[in-house]
This record gives sequence, structure tokens and C-alpha cells, in this order.
Amino acid sequence: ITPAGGSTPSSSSESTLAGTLSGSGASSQDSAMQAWIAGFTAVNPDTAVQYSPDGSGAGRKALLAGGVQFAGSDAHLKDEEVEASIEACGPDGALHIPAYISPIAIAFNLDGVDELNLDAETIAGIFRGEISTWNDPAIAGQNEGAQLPDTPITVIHRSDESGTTENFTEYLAAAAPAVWSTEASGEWPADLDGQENAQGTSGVVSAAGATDGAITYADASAVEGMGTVAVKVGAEYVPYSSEAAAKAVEASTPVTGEGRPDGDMAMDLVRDTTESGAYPVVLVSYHIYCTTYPDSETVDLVKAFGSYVVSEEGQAAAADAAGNAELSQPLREKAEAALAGISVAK
Amino acid sequence: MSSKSIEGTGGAGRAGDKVFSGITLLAGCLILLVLFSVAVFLLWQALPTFTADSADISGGEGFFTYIWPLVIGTVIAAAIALLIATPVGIGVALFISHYAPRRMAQGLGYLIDLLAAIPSVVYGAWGMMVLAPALVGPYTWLADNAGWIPIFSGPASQTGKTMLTAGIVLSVMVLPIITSLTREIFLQTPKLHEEAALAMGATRWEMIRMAVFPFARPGVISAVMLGLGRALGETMAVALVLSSGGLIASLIRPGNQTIAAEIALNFPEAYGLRLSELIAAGLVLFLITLAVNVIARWIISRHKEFSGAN
Amino acid sequence: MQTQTLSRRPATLTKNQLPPYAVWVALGAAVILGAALSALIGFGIASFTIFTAVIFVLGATVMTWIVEGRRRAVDRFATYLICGSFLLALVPLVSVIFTVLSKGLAGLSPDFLFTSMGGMTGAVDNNSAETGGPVLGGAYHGIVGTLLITLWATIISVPIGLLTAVYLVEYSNGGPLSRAITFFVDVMTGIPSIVAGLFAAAFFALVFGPGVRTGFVAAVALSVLMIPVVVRSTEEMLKIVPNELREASYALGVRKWRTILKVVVPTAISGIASGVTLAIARVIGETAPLLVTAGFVNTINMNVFAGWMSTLPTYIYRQLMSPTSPTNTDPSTQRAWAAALLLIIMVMLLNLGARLIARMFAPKTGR
Amino acid sequence: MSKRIDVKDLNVYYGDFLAVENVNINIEARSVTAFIGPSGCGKSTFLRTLNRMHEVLPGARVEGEVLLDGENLYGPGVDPVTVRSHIGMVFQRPNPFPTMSIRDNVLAGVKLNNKRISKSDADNLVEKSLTGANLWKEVRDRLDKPGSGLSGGQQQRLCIARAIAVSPEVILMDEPCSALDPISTLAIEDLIEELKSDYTVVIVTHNMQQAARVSDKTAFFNIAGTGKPGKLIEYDDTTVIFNNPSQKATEDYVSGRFG
Amino acid sequence: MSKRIDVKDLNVYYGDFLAVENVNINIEARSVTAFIGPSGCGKSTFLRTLNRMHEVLPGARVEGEVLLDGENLYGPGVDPVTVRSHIGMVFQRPNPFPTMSIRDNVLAGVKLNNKRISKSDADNLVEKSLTGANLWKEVRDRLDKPGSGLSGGQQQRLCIARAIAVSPEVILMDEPCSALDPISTLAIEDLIEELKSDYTVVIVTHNMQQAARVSDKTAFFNIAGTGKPGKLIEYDDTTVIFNNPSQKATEDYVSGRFG
Ligand SMILES: Nc1ncnc2c1ncn2[C@@H]1O[C@H](COP(=O)(O)OP(=O)(O)OP(=O)(O)O)[C@@H](O)[C@H]1O
Ligand SMILES: Nc1ncnc2c1ncn2[C@@H]1O[C@H](COP(=O)(O)OP(=O)(O)OP(=O)(O)O)[C@@H](O)[C@H]1O
Ligand SMILES: [Mg+2]
Ligand SMILES: [Mg+2]
Ligand SMILES: O=P([O-])([O-])[O-]
Repeated sequence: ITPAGGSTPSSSSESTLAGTLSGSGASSQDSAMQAWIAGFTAVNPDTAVQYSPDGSGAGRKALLAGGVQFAGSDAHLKDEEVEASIEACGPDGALHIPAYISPIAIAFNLDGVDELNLDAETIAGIFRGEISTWNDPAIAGQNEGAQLPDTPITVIHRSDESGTTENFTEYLAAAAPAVWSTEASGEWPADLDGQENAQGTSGVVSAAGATDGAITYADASAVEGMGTVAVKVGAEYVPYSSEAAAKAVEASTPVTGEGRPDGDMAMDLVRDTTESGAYPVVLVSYHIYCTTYPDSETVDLVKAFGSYVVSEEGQAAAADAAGNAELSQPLREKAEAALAGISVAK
Repeated sequence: MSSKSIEGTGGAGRAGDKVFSGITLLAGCLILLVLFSVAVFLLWQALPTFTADSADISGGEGFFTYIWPLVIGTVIAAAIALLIATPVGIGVALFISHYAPRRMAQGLGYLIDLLAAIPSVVYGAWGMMVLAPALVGPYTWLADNAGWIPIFSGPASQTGKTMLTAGIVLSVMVLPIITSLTREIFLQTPKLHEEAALAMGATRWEMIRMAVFPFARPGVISAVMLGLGRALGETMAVALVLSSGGLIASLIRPGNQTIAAEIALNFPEAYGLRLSELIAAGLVLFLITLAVNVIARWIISRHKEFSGAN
Repeated sequence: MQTQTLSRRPATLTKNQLPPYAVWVALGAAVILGAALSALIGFGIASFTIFTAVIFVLGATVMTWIVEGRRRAVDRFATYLICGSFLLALVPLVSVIFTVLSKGLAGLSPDFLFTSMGGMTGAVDNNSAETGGPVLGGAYHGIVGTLLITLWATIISVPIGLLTAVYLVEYSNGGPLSRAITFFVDVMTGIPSIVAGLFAAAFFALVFGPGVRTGFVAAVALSVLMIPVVVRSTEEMLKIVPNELREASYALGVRKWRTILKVVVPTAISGIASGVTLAIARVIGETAPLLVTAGFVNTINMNVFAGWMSTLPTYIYRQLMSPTSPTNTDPSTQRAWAAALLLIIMVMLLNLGARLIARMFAPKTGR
Repeated sequence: MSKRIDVKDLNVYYGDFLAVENVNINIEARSVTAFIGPSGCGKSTFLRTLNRMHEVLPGARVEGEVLLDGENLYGPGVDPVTVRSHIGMVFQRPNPFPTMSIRDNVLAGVKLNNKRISKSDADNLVEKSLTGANLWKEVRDRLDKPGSGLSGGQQQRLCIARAIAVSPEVILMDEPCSALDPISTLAIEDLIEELKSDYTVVIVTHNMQQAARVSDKTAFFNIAGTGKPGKLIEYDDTTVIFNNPSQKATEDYVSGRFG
Repeated sequence: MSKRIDVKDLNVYYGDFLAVENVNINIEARSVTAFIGPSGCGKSTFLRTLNRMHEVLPGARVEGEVLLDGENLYGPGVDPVTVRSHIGMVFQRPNPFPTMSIRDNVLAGVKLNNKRISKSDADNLVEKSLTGANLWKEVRDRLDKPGSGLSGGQQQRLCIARAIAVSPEVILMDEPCSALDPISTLAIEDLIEELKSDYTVVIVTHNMQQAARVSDKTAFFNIAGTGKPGKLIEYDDTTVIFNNPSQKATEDYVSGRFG
């Protein structure tokens, strides 16, 4: 039996773990998940982990209904879900572990332009359709010297409800409240007519890649080869990067409240942060586990898998495969401590 | 041979008949039961939507405001699909049944049936990656030259992912269904009536109008209904091909959405009331199908007196 | 009696005929004019074809109208439209097949057929994209899942559909129950596939507790979609079995149920087989209901009653929508199209197989 | 093996439509009885009531009695399926089962009912029936070929072989030659002549010459007009019907003045 | 209006199968010619070559000449559609268009050529054609009812009305009475008698009495056996064929010795 939380699976190469772990949830971490599953089952050959990228909501629903042992979610449990988690997971409810952190890039397709500096108001204006050509003074003013054509701007957003959209609109609503008047939501505002959309990250990226003058937002790992926006934070423009994203995550505030277990890592990101070098358009995808499981095999399996995911090795494997940002050392330690608290239900 | 009596034998055999007809009846009832449970399932899951506060529904103005653009969108998509697929499908079926050389006809039928063998994801991907980009040019042209017609008003979509594209993809998917059924029906037109028309000095087309179409009408309508079912319920192809949005008249701008695609796109993240809403949308789609079928049956029966079946 | 006829008709049988070469002349003229016109707006194959076709059809029709009269012209026009619609229908077919072939053929290797995606990560794809190495990983698990789930869906829906059709055609006499069944079968054809999936998932959750996702649940969901197609097509095929065969059998003192099983169904088997094939083709490509009922995995599962399963369509969908490596999507795209090609080949083989089986059982007309 | 049929006060309906009215007739065993009459007079309809094939059609029903050697076919507890295995039938258009070989066609009555029969018994039965139908010589080499590959006349004889393979007591034939060429017709007529020594044969024909040639007794049916019921006008020895009928209508019909 | 037909060396094929061999016959204008012969001898097949309906069947073709008042129907440049509007046809089974009213059925052929026929012209034509087909009195009150609601005999007369409405020169009838009851049959026979004063009428019948009653000349076709081609055996005045035929086969057939 693996000592609780202490060691990584690589140190228990004579693994005695067995069984199947099922998870369901966010598609954002799908690629990283494949890397974790491959890495974990390679050292624990008698185990199987399956993950169905059904969407964050579906994953949380499945966890709370007892259909899976863990959920992947781009958002932490809502209050009414926390209540339900007590029934499904025992008195301490469910545990959030940030597993996948990735900056959301604002990417565009404009010949000869690789990078633009934009502040939150301008970004919000573009995505609302209020700024409709690329040579609009609002853009040009922040980008002296850039060759901006009079191409119309084609906004391409996600057609499916998504965590990416939720995080992106959260940023817009927090950082440019004057322009972005609608509430943050996983669904793109319905009242913005005439905009293009596509399903999934790869959908928006390929649509934007094929359309001159298009702009979209997507998980940064997927925007290879497109122009991207450096976002104005405080007084400077910060381009997306893993480090900048990690910085934004560190600056976040923990979520507190009734029914959340000790060490829970659910967090609210500070989107309007002015911290130098932080990139606030970032997505944190959690693994949500129960604090108790009915039998010790499951507990061991969950702990082992959870620890592997947040381990340096696991994070490196994911970053390799999915191109996301790795968890910082302090977060990793906090996560391992929290995972150690998972126990067999009385 | 010994003289046999006709009475009192075959009790066991009779039981066989009873059992078999009982089984077939059971199968029929099972279908009714399944359908009934689907309906109950939909109702039960959709119920919270109808009792909820209208401000809580997506859009914040109640379920009706939420659903009716989707209903219109669904109808538009299906209508485009049928407007294209019905004449072309009937043409193809006629070609195979009455025009193509007999030796070729079967092979040609197989060729068209191949269209039915292509899974809808592939149609979706094809529509998104091949068809939509190819249509950007024509759409722009239409917006420039025929923009005064509301359905072609610009500015045209720059990705080509519009309602018209979705309708075209749906029509391709529906085509083999309409073709294969109508073809069989056309082939069964009584020779009697075909020859009656020809003997009167009708040309081939006049013969088709006089003898084939009247005979085939109910069958063609049910074939179109089957196709319509597919067009109404298709999820993946529409989700991939349509750049959805609010209700607009133009077919070459991004906008509009169908119920099936709305469900598929939002179901994964849906939770609580939103989920009920989506299921309620499914219920509405179910009702649309029901209504369409009722109308189709009514059209068929309205002309019963003059039907080809007599 | 009648001195003046109401119908105008030529005095002789051969008056007012276009010479046979007239059509070719019209075609030639249409090609030239079509090329000229499309050059005006910037030459393109599509516009050239459309212009030529329109000019040819209209020209030949008008020419016929002038020489041979309205009726021949209408007949000719209809003939062109009908042949044209067939050619038109070939356009998407050719385009889809070409797309699938050109994007998928490269990925269709033995490795693809016989390995799963187990252990495949984005890092592997990144590596093969960067080094130009072969795309690793395959669709074996999807092939297995597709075959098993479709098989089970067929096992469930064919007997039910067939028996229902038998009931409708042989037993019902058009009573209210049969009309209800016919009507609801029509309605069933319009159930969106995702609703069928949700229904099956909810049903099994009700019976076996939450989160039951197996190949079998998916098979049930697909059956809901398959049954109406089977019923519809089988019904039509049973209806055209000549009554005289039934009577011949009854007259031999054969019971009705045996007559149905041994005479009626075998006679209609070829039509039934193609109907079943159509039904299978209808569901084998489903994605949405599979994801909510069978889940999705990258490893091989041979058991439809336990564990999650992938099928080729879900595999295609996932490879396209969330590529294994977000940074290098080409390997995933290639796998998706290869799987699409594979799926089409499978359906075609199935179709051919059904035709073969049908031919074996079909009424023999050898002379 | 052969049995007589007595029909008492038979009315035959299609739903509410009375197709044949009040027939009384006694059909002798080991004889050929012909039904003649103009089209639509109910010959086929009446014939089909003799082995309860009539009721196969939806809404079709019968009033009255049909006695097979004194036993009422329409009595309570009588299973129509049993009746039909006692009284065989051959139809106007030859209808061998298209999915079966010649051999299986002959054995259809046995095999379709799932009766177990040894191979040698089956071979015997096939040979006997086909010989009885005058077809053995022509098809002995291709028993495994589909029955639909035979010529019309051969198909019709195959259907007769199929009917006699279940050893019925009576054979009903509804215009068995009307789809055949003259040579096949002669073959079938010869066969009827032979069958009569073992079976009670009833034949419907629109061909008066044929009736005159093959039958011992003839029944003439007539109809007053469309929508009226058919009636048995006269029933007597064939020679009487054709040479000295007692009814005017019969005389008109057999002398070709109408029909 | 009426025209004569001369057939020269006609061979008729179904694919490779020669169905009718080497027919030479001259059919007079304004007369009734009957074709008789056993089933399958090619009467229908031959009749259908007279208005090019034969070639409607796949693989069917013809060698030889059919001259309508000297013009070859099978000559180059002849459109079968035109031929058929000159030579009308009535089939064995009445086949009014089920979706059309009685009136529309009569006008079906006329409307093809004359789309905008005035209402009064149409009314006249309907009345004249139906009167010509002896049907006017029976249907005048229900011209807008579907044609399929009529009785068999009425339907057949409706088909005749439909055929004569386009004022053809020749009317071909393939066993027009074989599906009818005696009363309807008599009505049609009377009609044929009348038609002959305006049209050339050719009628196929399996009923020799009918041939004797209605025709001026009779052609006897025969066939040597299944798979053999049918041939024209004898063609002469009806009285000669029935009373004093020159061929043994004809005599056997008309005296009922076979067929
Ligand atoms: N299935 C049916 N439903 C209703 N009426 C029917 C049916 N079959 C026959 N009839 C009617 O019953 C009457 C007798 O028909 P039947 O077929 O017995 O005549 P028939 O003497 O055999 O004629 P034919 O010589 O043409 O075979 C006719 O009026 C016919 O229209
Ligand atoms: N569509 C067809 N294809 C092939 N052969 C055919 C076809 N129709 C008829 N025949 C054959 O042509 C020959 C002549 O048939 P036809 O129908 O002309 O005979 P008939 O004299 O009209 O007989 P009946 O009196 O039964 O109507 C027969 O051998 C028949 O089998
Ligand atoms: Mg009859
Ligand atoms: Mg004939
Ligand atoms: O990861 P997503 O929720 O944006 O699909």
C-alpha cells in the first residue's frame, strides 16, 4: 500500500494497485488526461483509468450522482452542488485539486501581424462587435508601427457551452466592466448578432485559421502559428506564457464557505489584477474528488492517481503532451497534502 | 390410405399460431411502450422548465421566447434540406426507375445508397472543411447581387458556415433516404396505368405525370417524411457546419440554430434547470415531428377517394 | 361523326422531327457560350459547368419547342432535369469520397487497424510531427466497439422490427392498434439521436444505478433509432410478397405462422436485408448518443456488458474535436479521416454482404 | 382415399357483399366435376369455400354447410388447417415457391409443417408425387434446381404434384390451364383424367371445350349483373349440360350466345 | 378517319426470345378483325406491335414492317408517341386512371395535345365520347366522381371512351371483355359493332363465340409448344374460319378439340 500522499508512483514500481478509476468532465484537460493515464497505468499495470470528456457540468453531475470517482471541471462546484456533494461524498464533501492550468490566448489571423497589444476595453469592444475593422484607432493607438489593414474583424466564438468561454468572459466582465456589460457565462452572449462560431477549441482555431481577419480565444496550446494578443495588465502588456499564467493563479483568492473540506483548493482568479507579469486570461481546470470513498482500494487508487497528476513528473508529462502550464511548487505541495486526507467512509 | 377425420386434430398446431401471433403483437406493443416511455422520460425531465420562473430560463424571458427561434431555425434547416432533396431525390429515383438503362439501374441505385453509408460526423467534417469554404465566394456574390432579397442579405459569412450550408449538408444526408424509398415505389407503379397513358400517345414525361406520380404520391410523401425525420433530428452535422446565433432572415449570414444542435452543443455543460430546458427542447422537437406526421397523414388521406391504391 | 378533330396533329408520322445531330450542335454551342460567359465573371470550372448546363438545357428545349412542339419540348426538358438531378447527386458523393480518401488513405495502415490509442499521448504526436515519423496509435478499440455495439443493436432491433412488421402486414387487418403502431413508428423516425441516447442512459440509470455506461446501453439507444427504419422497410417488403404464395401454402394445410416464417419472410428476405442494412448504416455513424451511453476510452474493451467503449464515430469526433496533441493536430486529423474511411468501407462491405446473403436466400429465377 | 362433398344452402360473402347465393350441390367421389360460367359469377369464390380458403381473405365469410363424407367442414371445432390438408388446391397461375428447389416444392406440405420424414421416405414421396403429376421424367435430373425455372405447364404440374404429395382426398383446381399453352394444357388434361381414379377432382374452367372433354358432371353458374350474387343455375351430367340443358341461360352460354 | 394496316414479315422478340414469327396480314379499314388462338401464342404481343406499345417493355423489339395506310410505323424518324395517338388501345383489365374523375379520364388524352381546350368544347367532347362508348346515360350525373368507382364493365367502356376521345384511326382491344360479366360483355360487343362504322377495330379474344359474333375477319394464331414462337396460321373471313377453315389446326381449335 502506497504511503498516503507521500511518494510518487515511480517509487512504488512494484505496484500493488489494482482496479478501474472512472472520471468524467472537462474536455480542456483531455489531452493532458491522456498523458496522465498513459503515465500512471504504465507504472501500475493492473489499473485502468478512463476519462470521458463529456464537459465540466456533466462531469460534476456524474460525480455527485455517484457515476464516476472523480470529475474534471473548469469551474469549482457551485453552492448547491456543494450541498449535494455532502450526500455523495460524505460529511466533508468534495475536494478540488487544480490539475491543469493553461493560459487562454486571444488569437487572430491577420497577414503580417504576429502580435498586438490590447487593453481589456479594446478586447471587449472587438468581441462585442463595436470595433469592427482592424485599423480602428482603438487598436492602432496601442500598436504604433503595426501594419493594420482595413479588413473587417470576424469574431469567432465557441458555439458550445465551454469553460474557455466562461473564463474568457469572466476576464472581460471583470477587467472591462464598462464595455462588457453581460455577465460571465459558459455560453457566449446570445444578443451579439452576426458573429461566427464553431464547436470546440479545434473548431474555433481551424475556422479562424481559414478566415482572413478573424479573431478568437482558445486554449493557448492550440494557437500555434497565429497572431496573439498581449494583454494590458497594470501599465504593461503581457503576452501569454506559462509563467505569466502561473503568476495569475498564485494571485488568486481561495474560495471559502460552508461544506468545503480543509485544504480545499478551489480558487477565484483575480482577473483585474495589476500584478506585474501576470496573465489573467487563464483557465484552471480542477480534479474534483470525494473526501471519502466506500472501500480502501478506491481510496488508494484515487490517492495514487491524484498524487501522480500533481507530481512534478505528472505535470511535466502533461505539459509535454498538451502544452499547458505546470503547477508551481507551492501549489503542488498543497495539493499533495490535501489528497492525503482522502479516506475510507465510516 | 386410412380415412382421416377432420375434427379434433391440430390443437398443438393451433397453439403455435396463437403463440406466434402473440409474439408479433407483443413486439408491436413493445414499440408503443418504448415510444411511450421516451415521451414520459422527456416530459418528466422537462417538467421543471415549465414550472420555473421565466427569469431563470436562458434568455431570461421564459421558455417560449427561448424555444421559438430554435423551432424556426429547425424548420428552416429542414425546409432547405427538403426543398433541395425532394426534387433531386425524386429526379434520381425517376432516373433509376424509368430513364436509366435497365442493366445500369441497380448499380446506380447502389451508388446513391452509398450516400447513406457515410456517417454524419463525416458529413459534418466535410461540410465544415470542404463545402463551407467553397461557398464563401458564391455567398459573397449573392450578398452583392441579390442582397435585396431578405434571405440573401449581407454581409455574407466569411467562413461559409451558414444556415444554407447546413441545409445543403442535410439535403445530401436526406437524399439517399428519399431516393431509395421513392425508387422502390416508382418501380411498383402498375404497368396497367403506365401502359394506359403510353397507349394514349403520352410522352414519357406525360406518362410519369399521369400514371406514376398519382400512384406514388402517398409513398413519396412518406419517404419525404422519413427524410424530414432525419433532417429534424440531425445533430452532429448541423453542430459542426452551422455558425449559430440568433434568429435572422438571411441564410448566408451566421445565425439561427436548430433544436438538435442546441441540445448537443449545450448538453455537456448543462446542469439543473438548463438541462431541463434542453430536454424540453427535445420534447418540442418530438412534437414538431408528431405534427408533421399528422399533417402528412392528413394530406394522404384527404385524397383517399382518388388514391392510386384502388 | 366528328369532322374536325380537337387535337392538332401532324399529317404524317414523321413530320416536325429534329435531326439526331441537333442535340450535339446544341451541346457544342452551349459549351462555347458557357465558357464565354464564365470567362466574363472570372473563369471557374463550377461556373463553366453551370452555365453550359443551363444554356444547353434551355437551348435544346427551345429548339425542340419551335420544331417539334410544346409536348416534345416539355418531355425533353423533363428528361434533362431528371438526368441532371442524378449527376447533381453524384457531386457531393464524389466530393465526400474524394475528401475522405485524400485525407484518410495515408493513415490506413495495418498498425492503424490493429493498435488502439492506449498509451498514446500528445507527446507521441508532437514527436512524430517534429521528426516526421509515422503517426502512431490506431482505431482498433473503435473498430471492436463499432462492431460489437452495432451487432447488439441489430440483435435487439431486427427481431422486434421484423415481428412488428409481420404483425402489421399479416395479422393486424388495419385495426386501431396497427394504425397506432404505424403512426408512432413514423414519429420515432424523428427522435433526435441525442434524445435516444439520453433516454437509454436514464433508463439504465433507473434500473442499475447511476453512471452505468456500457456498450449494451449504447446498443439499446441505437435500437430506438434503428427499429423504425427496420419496421418501415420490412413492412414494405412483406407487403409486396404475392398473396398467391401465402394461399399456396395455406392450401397445403400449412399453418399461418409457419407460412410466414418459411414462405413469406424468405421470399422477402432480400428486401428485408437491404432495409436492415439501411438501418445499420443509419446508426453505425452515430456519435452523440454513444458518448452519453458508452462513454469514451482509448483502450480496448471487448465486453459490451461492462466498461466503457469507443466506436469509430466517437473516435473520429474526439480526434477532430479534441486532438490528442493540441499543438500538433495533424496526426489526429489524419487518424480521424482514416477512421472515417474505414467506417465507410465497413458499411460498404456490410451492404455487399447483405446483398450476397440476400442473393443466397432470394427467390431463384434461374432459367 | 377419395371422398364426396355435399353442399347445403351455402351463401358466400365478402364482408356485406353476397357473392354466391344459396348453392346446393352433391359432388361425387372419384369423378371430375367442372364449374363453368361467365366471369365474376362466383366460380372461384365457391370453389374456395370447399376447402375453407375463402376465409383467408379479410371479411370473407360463409353461411351453410359443406359436408365431406358427411362431416361438416364448417362445424364447430373443425380446424381449417386440417381441412386444407384433406382438400388440396391448385391455382390459376402456377405458383411454386420461388425460394425452394423442385424437390422442396413437392415436399413443402410435409416440410413446412415440420413433420419429420426420413430421406428415403422423402425420396419416395417426391418420385411418387411427381410421377402422379406426369412430371417425373422431365425433372428427375434437376430436382435441386429452383422450381421457378420450369416452363408454365411444368410449373403447374409441379403445383399439382405438391398438392397430391400431402395425400388429400379432394383436389380443387381453379382454371389450372388458363395460363398455359396448348401442349401443356393437353398434358394437364391427361393428368386430370388419371387423377380421377384416386381423387375427387373439382375444376373451374372458362373453356367450355375443356369442361366437355374432362368432366363427368358440370355445374353452370351465372350472375344477373354486376353487384348481384352468383347462383348455381344448373348441375347435371356433362353431356346433358352441353347437349340438352334444361335452362335457357345454360343453353345460351354453352352455345356461345354470351360470355 | 379510319385507316388500314398492312403487316409485312413481322418478327417480334422479347430480348433473344422470338415470340411471334413472320406474320403477314392485311387489316381492312372500317372493319372488325379478331385474333384468336390458345394462350401464349402471341396474340397480345402481336397486337401491341401494331401501335408500338411492344417496345415499352425492356428488351422488346421488332423486325419487319407495319404500314398504316402505307406509312411504315417502324420507319426511321417515326415517333412512337405520334403513332400511339393515331392508334388507340384498350386493355384486358380496365385501367382508368384512379386519381382522375370520369370526366378527366375521358379528356386525359385530349388535354395532352390541347392544353387550353375550352370548357364547352371539353363538355361536348366528353358527352360525345361517352355516348360513343355507350356510357353517357349511366355516368352523366357523376362525371366528377373517380373513375375507379364504376363497375368493371363501365370502367372498360370508360377506357374505350378515353381511347376514342382522341379520335384515333384504329382501335386495338386486347381481350376487352375477359374480366367482365355477361351483361357488360354484351354492352361492349354492341359498342364494337357501332365503332366499326368509324374506326378500324382489332380485337383479341379467347372466346370464340365472341369472335364469331363481332368480327368480320378472323386471324388464328398458334404455338407449337412452350419456348417456340407463335405463328399466324390462318386469316380469313370469320365465317370461313369458323365453318370451313383450310388448316387442320384451325379446325381443331375452333371446334374445341384443344385450347
Ligand atoms: N377479394 C374480394 N373481395 C370482394 N369481392 C370479391 C373478391 N373476390 C371476388 N369478389 C367478387 O365476387 C364475385 C365473384 O368473383 P369470382 O372471382 O368468384 O368470379 P369467377 O367466377 O371466378 O370469375 P373469373 O372467371 O373471372 O375468375 C365478383 O363479383 C367479384 O367482384
Ligand atoms: N414481358 C415478356 N417478356 C418475355 N416474354 C414474354 C413477355 N410477355 C409475354 N411473353 C411471352 O411471349 C409469348 C406470347 O405471349 P402473349 O402474352 O402475347 O400470348 P397471348 O396469346 O396473348 O396469351 P393470352 O391468351 O394468355 O393472353 C409467350 O410465350 C409469353 O411467355
Ligand atoms: Mg375465378
Ligand atoms: Mg394476351
Ligand atoms: O474545455 P472547454 O470547456 O472549453 O471545451
